[in-house]
Amino acid sequence: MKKKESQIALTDEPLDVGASFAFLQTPAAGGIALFVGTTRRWTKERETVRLEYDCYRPMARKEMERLAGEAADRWPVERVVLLHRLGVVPVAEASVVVGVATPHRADAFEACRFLIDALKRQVPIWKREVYADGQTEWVEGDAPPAVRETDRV
Amino acid sequence: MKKKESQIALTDEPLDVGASFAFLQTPAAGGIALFVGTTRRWTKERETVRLEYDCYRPMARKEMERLAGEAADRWPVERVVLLHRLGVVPVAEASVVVGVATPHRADAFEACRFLIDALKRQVPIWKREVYADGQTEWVEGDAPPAVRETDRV
Amino acid sequence: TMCTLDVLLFSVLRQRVGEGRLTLRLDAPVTGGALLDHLAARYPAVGAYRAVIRLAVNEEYAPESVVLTDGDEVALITPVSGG
Amino acid sequence: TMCTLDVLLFSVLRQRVGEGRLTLRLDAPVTGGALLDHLAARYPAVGAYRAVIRLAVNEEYAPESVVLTDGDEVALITPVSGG
Repeated sequence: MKKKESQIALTDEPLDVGASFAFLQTPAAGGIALFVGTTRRWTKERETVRLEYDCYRPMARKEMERLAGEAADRWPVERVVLLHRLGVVPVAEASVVVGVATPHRADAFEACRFLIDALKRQVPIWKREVYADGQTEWVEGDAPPAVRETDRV
Repeated sequence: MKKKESQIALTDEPLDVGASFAFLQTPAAGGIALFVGTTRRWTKERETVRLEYDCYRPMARKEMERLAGEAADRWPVERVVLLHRLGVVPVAEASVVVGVATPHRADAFEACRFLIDALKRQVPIWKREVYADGQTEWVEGDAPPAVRETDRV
Repeated sequence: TMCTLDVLLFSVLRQRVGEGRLTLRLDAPVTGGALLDHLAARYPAVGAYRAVIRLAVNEEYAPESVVLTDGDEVALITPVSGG
Repeated sequence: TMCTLDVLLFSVLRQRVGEGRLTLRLDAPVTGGALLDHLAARYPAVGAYRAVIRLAVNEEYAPESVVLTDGDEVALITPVSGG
């Protein structure tokens, strides 16, 4: 995707969903789908007070660019936003914003769902739960990232 | 749904997506899905300059409440937003905002998709295309609304 | 006995009929379907959309078999296009 | 000949190994898999996660069969949990 059509970033600052929507607005779009991940307080009986995110920044940035490109190859993406907050994210605040603008709504939903699912599988970012009782725990994803064959093999 | 958990409105004013997101934020949510419909300039070769929305307001409001309730019955909805702008909506501006907050992301996507699809089929709102050449055209939905049997039959 | 009905029109029907509200007095009992037949005979636009019009009685969708009551508000709903 | 590798650790591996970066000198040629075996023998945490660790070489995922080159930056990626 061209730079002016995508906004991809890792940041230590709070995420601004209104600003992301404004970036996605374009006369070419009829549907804009957004997904925002937020820090949830309760997981079963356990109370979380904040999440802390670790990241392999230069690679995460490249993988996010690659995923945005893949979405643009598969769907008629007019604009895309892919933002992840790092460091401490308190309860109810946003850690990730994925937004896609397409001419029709079905494509916006599909591309947005693809991007958040792929981000959660592929992008080298890790969260740590900090619980109300003071304990902490690194969260491990459900499956390892997919590794494509490379010409270095 | 309880009033404090849902924001449902028909309005002649521009819609504020950032404010909708703020309403959806809650410690109980881990995923927030938003869909925003915007006025697209081009449909095939035809240039639209604005849309104009007509509405059977009291009934539309009731149907929107009913759909929000149905979503809350089917998915673990913590917060829901259902807003439709009426009257003139210029190119690139938002006509509809659907937002759902749930503990996990799959439910947020599904409930959000259900709500926009059902709104577009059931809620008595109609759009008119106003084209660059001055012509206008009322848009007709793909299928009539579904009519449930009532006890008045 | 007679029954007075408020009929509401929107969108293309309002435009083509030239009115957003019609007040009708019909012989009771009258069903939704009979009301539509009556309107289709008088207004070509209603006739043209007859097959895809759905009825709302007092702000709720109702089948054509609904028996209308004096004072009912009946909206003629062509396929909607919000969003 | 020897090859110098920069190994990056994150998340639970960084915490348990106590370092975010290790510099290793190994006999060339060395594959990604051989590097993981070497680290697993030295660091119990790497051994514990061996089966689910994936490699990134110079900021791109690579299979364990990758042949490493002097100066490569190799990251050990446990299942990610962003979002």
